[in-house]
Amino acid sequence: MAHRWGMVVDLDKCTGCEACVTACHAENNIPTAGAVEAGRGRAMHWLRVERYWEGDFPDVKVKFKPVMCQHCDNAPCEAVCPTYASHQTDEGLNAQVYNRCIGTRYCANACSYNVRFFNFFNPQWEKPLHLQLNPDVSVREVGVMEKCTFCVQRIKSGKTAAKADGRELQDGDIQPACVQSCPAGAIIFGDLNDPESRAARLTHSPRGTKLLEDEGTEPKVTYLQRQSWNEPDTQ
Amino acid sequence: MNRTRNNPLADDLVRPLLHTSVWFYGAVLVLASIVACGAAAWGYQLWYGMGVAGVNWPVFWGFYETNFVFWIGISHAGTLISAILRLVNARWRRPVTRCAEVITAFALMIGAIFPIIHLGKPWLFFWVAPYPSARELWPNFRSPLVWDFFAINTYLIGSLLFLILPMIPDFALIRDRTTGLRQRIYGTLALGWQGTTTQWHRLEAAMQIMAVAIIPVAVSVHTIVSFDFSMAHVPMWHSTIFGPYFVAGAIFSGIAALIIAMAALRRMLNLHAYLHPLHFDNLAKLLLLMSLLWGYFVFSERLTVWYGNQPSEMAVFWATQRGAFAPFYWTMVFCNFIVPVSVLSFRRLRTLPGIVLVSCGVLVGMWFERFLIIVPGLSTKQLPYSWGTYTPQPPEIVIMVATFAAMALLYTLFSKFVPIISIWEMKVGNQPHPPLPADEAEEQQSLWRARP
Amino acid sequence: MNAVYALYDNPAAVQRAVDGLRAAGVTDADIQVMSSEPFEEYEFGHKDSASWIHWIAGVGGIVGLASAYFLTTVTQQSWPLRTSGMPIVAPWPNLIVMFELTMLGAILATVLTLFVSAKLPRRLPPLYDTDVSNGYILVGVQRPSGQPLVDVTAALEAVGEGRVKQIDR
Amino acid sequence: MTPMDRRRFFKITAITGTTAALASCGNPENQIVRFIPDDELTPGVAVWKPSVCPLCAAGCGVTARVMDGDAEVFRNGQPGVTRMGLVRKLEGDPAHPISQGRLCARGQAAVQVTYHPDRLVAPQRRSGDRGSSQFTEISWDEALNLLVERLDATAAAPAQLAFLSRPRRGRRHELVAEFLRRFGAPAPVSFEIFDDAVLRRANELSFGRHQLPTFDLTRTNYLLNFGADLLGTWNSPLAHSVAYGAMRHGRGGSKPKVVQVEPRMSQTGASADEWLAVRPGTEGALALGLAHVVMKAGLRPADGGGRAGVQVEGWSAGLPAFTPEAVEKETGVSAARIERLAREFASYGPAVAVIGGAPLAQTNGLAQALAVNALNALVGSVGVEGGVSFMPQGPSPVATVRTLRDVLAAAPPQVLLLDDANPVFAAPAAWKVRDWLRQVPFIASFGSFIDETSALADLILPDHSFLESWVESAPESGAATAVVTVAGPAMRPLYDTRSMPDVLLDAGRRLKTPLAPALPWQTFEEMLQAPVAEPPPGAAPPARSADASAPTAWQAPQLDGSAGEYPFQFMPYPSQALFDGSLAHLPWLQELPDPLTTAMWSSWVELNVKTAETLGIADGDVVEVASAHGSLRAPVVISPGIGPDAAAMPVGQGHETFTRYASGRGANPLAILAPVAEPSTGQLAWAATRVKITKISGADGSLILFAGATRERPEHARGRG
Repeated sequence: MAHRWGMVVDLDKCTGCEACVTACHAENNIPTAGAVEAGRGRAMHWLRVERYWEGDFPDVKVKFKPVMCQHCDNAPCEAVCPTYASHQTDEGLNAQVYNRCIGTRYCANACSYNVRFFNFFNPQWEKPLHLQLNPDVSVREVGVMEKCTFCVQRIKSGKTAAKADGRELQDGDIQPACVQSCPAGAIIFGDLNDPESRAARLTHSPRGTKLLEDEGTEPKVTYLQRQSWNEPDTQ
Repeated sequence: MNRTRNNPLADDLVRPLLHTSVWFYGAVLVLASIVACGAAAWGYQLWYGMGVAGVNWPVFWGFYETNFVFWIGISHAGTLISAILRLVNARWRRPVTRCAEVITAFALMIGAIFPIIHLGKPWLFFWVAPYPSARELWPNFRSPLVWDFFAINTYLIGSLLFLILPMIPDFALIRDRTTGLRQRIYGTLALGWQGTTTQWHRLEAAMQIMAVAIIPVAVSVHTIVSFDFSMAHVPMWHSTIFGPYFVAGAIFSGIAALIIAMAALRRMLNLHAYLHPLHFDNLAKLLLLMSLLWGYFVFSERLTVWYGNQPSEMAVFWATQRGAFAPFYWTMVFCNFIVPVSVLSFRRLRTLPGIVLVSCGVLVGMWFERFLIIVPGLSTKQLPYSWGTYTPQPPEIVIMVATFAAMALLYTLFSKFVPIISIWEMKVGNQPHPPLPADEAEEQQSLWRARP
Repeated sequence: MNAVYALYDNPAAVQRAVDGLRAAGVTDADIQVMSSEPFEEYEFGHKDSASWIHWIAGVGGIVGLASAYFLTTVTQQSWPLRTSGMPIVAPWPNLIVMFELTMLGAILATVLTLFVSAKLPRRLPPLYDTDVSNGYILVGVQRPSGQPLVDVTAALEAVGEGRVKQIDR
Repeated sequence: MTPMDRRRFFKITAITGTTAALASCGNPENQIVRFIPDDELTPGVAVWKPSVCPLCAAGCGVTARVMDGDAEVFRNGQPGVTRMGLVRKLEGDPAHPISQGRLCARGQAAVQVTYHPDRLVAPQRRSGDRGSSQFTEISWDEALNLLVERLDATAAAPAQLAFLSRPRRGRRHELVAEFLRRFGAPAPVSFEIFDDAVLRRANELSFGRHQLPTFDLTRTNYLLNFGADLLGTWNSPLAHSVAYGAMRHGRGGSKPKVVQVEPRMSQTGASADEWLAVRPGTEGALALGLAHVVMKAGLRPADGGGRAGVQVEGWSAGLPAFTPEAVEKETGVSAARIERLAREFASYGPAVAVIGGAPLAQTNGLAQALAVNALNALVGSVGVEGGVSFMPQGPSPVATVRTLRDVLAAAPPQVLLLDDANPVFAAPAAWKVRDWLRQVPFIASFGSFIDETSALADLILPDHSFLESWVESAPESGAATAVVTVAGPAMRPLYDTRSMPDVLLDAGRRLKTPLAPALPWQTFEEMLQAPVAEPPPGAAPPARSADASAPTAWQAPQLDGSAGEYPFQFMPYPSQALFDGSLAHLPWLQELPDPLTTAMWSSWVELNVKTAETLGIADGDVVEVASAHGSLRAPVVISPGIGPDAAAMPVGQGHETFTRYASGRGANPLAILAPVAEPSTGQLAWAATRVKITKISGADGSLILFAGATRERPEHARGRG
């Protein structure tokens, strides 16, 4: 059976530390926009930790929510692309083919989650910062959209490694950079078609919700809601 | 006598082609330099990247798309109106049709440039076209942008033919009345037109079929432009009303543009004898109708959003109603509804300057309408964390101004080289009616009487 | 001597000339009327009005529709890529492309028929007079089949108005 | 041959000139030497090499992903290109007990230290005025000669040599201390703004351990945290976060609770189940209030209190002065809440109380820490599962150090060696560090970058980056077992740099009068490979008697500045991305959105919603923050997570000179701090300054938020207006 990659984010564990954000930058060669361009809304974070305040001082709460590409089954970004740069792979990934992209930015508008980013300029790494680039991931040129890939390069190499060892792919063999770096282990990645995988089991957790579920986009990222603390029964 | 009847008309209408004033050169020079600035601005953007424009995360579309919709809307001035008038055989249409169709052709060309300008990689725009390529990949027919490609091209081809075909007899007329190089050029353009009865019949039949075909195409073009927005899950974009709303808006702005163009031509080319106040009055009534229709659509759109009370949509609603975009919103309502309705409803106010002034306001208002459809929705999408703003940058503004100059330039050049009023259609309009047989005359009279 | 024509500045005279030519035995196909404007109100203006152009436009539309249908289905199936959970051949969006190409087919067929049947573009034939553009209406006969040119000239001169000219080439 | 006239001559020279210019602007490989590859690597295949993150004291073990690549290098005074193994990414080492395969945002960005475009590639000698940042590249021989010359000159008065660095443990610092000892110089000087000396001192008094505590968060059921940004920047944040994740699993159906007590919501506070705003500096009073309730309700275990409890006067009497009502007055926390929290804390054990960060940076910091320690002792949470414990320490004890504050009071030394410390930036301007340094005749820095302090140096001897050299760490907390990590270089050095320990060893050998006795190692590597003795297994801490100088009673905090003139308590805090400012040069961290404000590349002042309303300040407006010791300007972020009489500001920006990414960006809150200290340790009380706030102008664009122009506009989302 084909894989169907999905992710679960346990908001009870997420501390908002942003280790995942830097991990994503390091793994995927995401350019740094610089202060001026960041101020103009050109900073790129394929993965961001959204923060929402609730209540007023002093009874105030914060909710963190890491938002990356939700790899929707019914991804609104895909159909609107005139050149098929954005499409669904057989393994359920919402793929972005950089060299097919002509930069209409329509997909970014259609995306309800605003997780797509555009290369407004040719990305630059001031030498020798370019030496940190990950050779497994292409650098995107000016005028194309980019976004979270679920670290497709890691999925590929995970499958290749399993094949080379002559074994079945195990749950946990493949970890996108954010999953791997998350100190609290709040992000879980796995094959939703494998009922035994942690991700598949947690997807059906009663705490599980999808982001903007009513949009009908059928995301493959599940958020496990934070639980409030209740005084335990002490008998 | 025919000769004495029609030659002054032909003389009047051909004269601008033969005599050039200093003003013409001045205007062309000024307009061309503005257009050159626009081209330079685009070159600058091509060199450095889309980042020199103001678009950002999350407002990925801004002035370019606004202008795209605006110009495609303007294009509905011509061919659509002229086709409708042709089909209902409105007699007053004759001096109007060509100036209207020219607007369509040029506005479409200008409008169609914007989707290319706005691309991240404009040099690859042709990937939207279906052609067998080495990549073995065809365009995605599910994308509204591909629908745009087909719709705009169909409309452009149709409109150009609709404009050019009736020009052939006029070219023949100019060919016969000029000498030298002009004669050769217009002779070539006339394609050997003699004016035989067969040619006239074929031409009229073709124009009839094309008028029938071009109306649904025109409606579809702006509907599809509206689909660019309504297909996306952006708050206040994802709406079923957008198709007719956009078409109505397009015709609305189109008529306003036509009125302005006609008034300008009337003054510059001394066409007072051909473009009567009656023409303006009729168009003004149409404009009033469209203003009311536009108001109806805006009301329906706003009411359903307000009633639905979806948080993301309400964010856009309030941003336009009383937030950062409110000044533009209320300017739009003022220009598109309050002024046209209060001025055009009264015959005494429906003077030529009044009509032209209202039309200018409508153009401004309709430009804001497009801006207010595109930008606020994108700046306040579903997740409040990703809300943002948009400020246009110099290249976008320069390119926008340049397209207005380009329109004026193309119009000036066109009216310099082609009679802006169709001479042969005017002649037809001036034909004396031969006396009807007695029974037919009686029938006609009774038809008139039967009308309430 | 190949052709003969007359220039009239009055459509009523043209009608008489055409009637005269018919009476002289010239077939309708050989009579040529040229003007700088169409005359719908006179009988001669209705000459040659029958045409297949509407049908051809319809056929053009059907061809456009069919090519759009094949373009969309064949290309979508040739490299099937899934987008937005839509079927590979997505009927609703395809209808839009089909509609546009139907219309384009009809328009192009119409224009093509116009050019072919009106024999455009071509070099200006010898049977023409630039006075047509000055409002005169030309009635002429070129290489009449079966009728001597003299009879034709006589028929044209019988109208009483107008100038009769001959072309030798 | 035609005679060459003037005109012709110029033409020819012009042409040759052009040709020369063209030839030299082609491929750089044409002009610079291509070195022979010096690593055995399979192209495209990654090798993982262990290393240690040097960015904070947590000492996380990392693995570096090394792949081949072409690098422009600078070796032996010559630029060139070579194919070599390059570190592409840092990840947590799964085998390391502290990082456990994870790595925080800062640790992952550490790779940019090596590849920073402004890194010094060779030794530098100052060529301009002091502080002008004008340096000339020199060779290592020249540089070492200069250093040795100076050291020789000081040999007669060895006390005139000083070494300033961060307070880090491990063999590197052991080597420095040994060098100084054998040279005859006094102990190294240490400076770190966010050092936890107060807590170490408190722990020494309470538990006999001069050390930071380790918390068994994985097994704790109730975490009561007084101001420590456990998950963000304090102590061993990565280890805490890993444990926090495990804790949040919920064991046996019950979900552990996290309560955070702090005046400004930190990232940890944001993750807590309950967040309590408390008046700054009264956290200890709250702890004592909780203890009062616990004791009064008889929830105290039989042996509760003990040694730590005795530190607080009136302990045995049940702390009669700390009734919930009295504490409510002091702290602003309601009496009912105090009662509830105390019951929860005592009932749902294992429970642990933590103190760290701002509560310690008060004049009463030690008293606050002692109170919290006592609370832990009271409920029996010391040295038990789910409680507080102390990591067994390796054989290398903390070298005796002098604090910068003490040294500043004395006359400046003749020679100052500077390693990894930037007091010109990180100390309050009132300390006048810059003036003091200007009086030092010779300063040599081992830094890789020109920062505010090394801009004053006469000689810079750039160290390798941590990935290029032998590294080790011996953290004092973060795991239940002792952890000593040693790792070899993950890649060869890119530039003409030398490891600081090796330079010291080399300089020691070159001295006219050799060190007596000489250091026993040729290189740092040799030192590290020398056998390390096993730490004593589970050694009980030496029971020391209570120090007579310790405070035995609760004290109210002393703030600098009158409440009338300076109405706001100023709370600088280590920024999530830039820490204490030493990471401001890393572009990834500059562009990392702050978790609570989403700000990037900026400084900002956090103000309470109501306060901002009263002062007529909107988000992004620029204000002047003035203390009695200076003022700064920064944009405002309005936050519901801060008390109305406080103003908070992240530390990190405001560098004058610190590479292209940090220079001239934002404002430095440390500069305006009052020079008040916690009396028993001399540690700067960085949370004890009062300020006033004046609006200067509207938004000037200096506040860059990732969340776009997001002001969450609740009125828009909530209803029909």
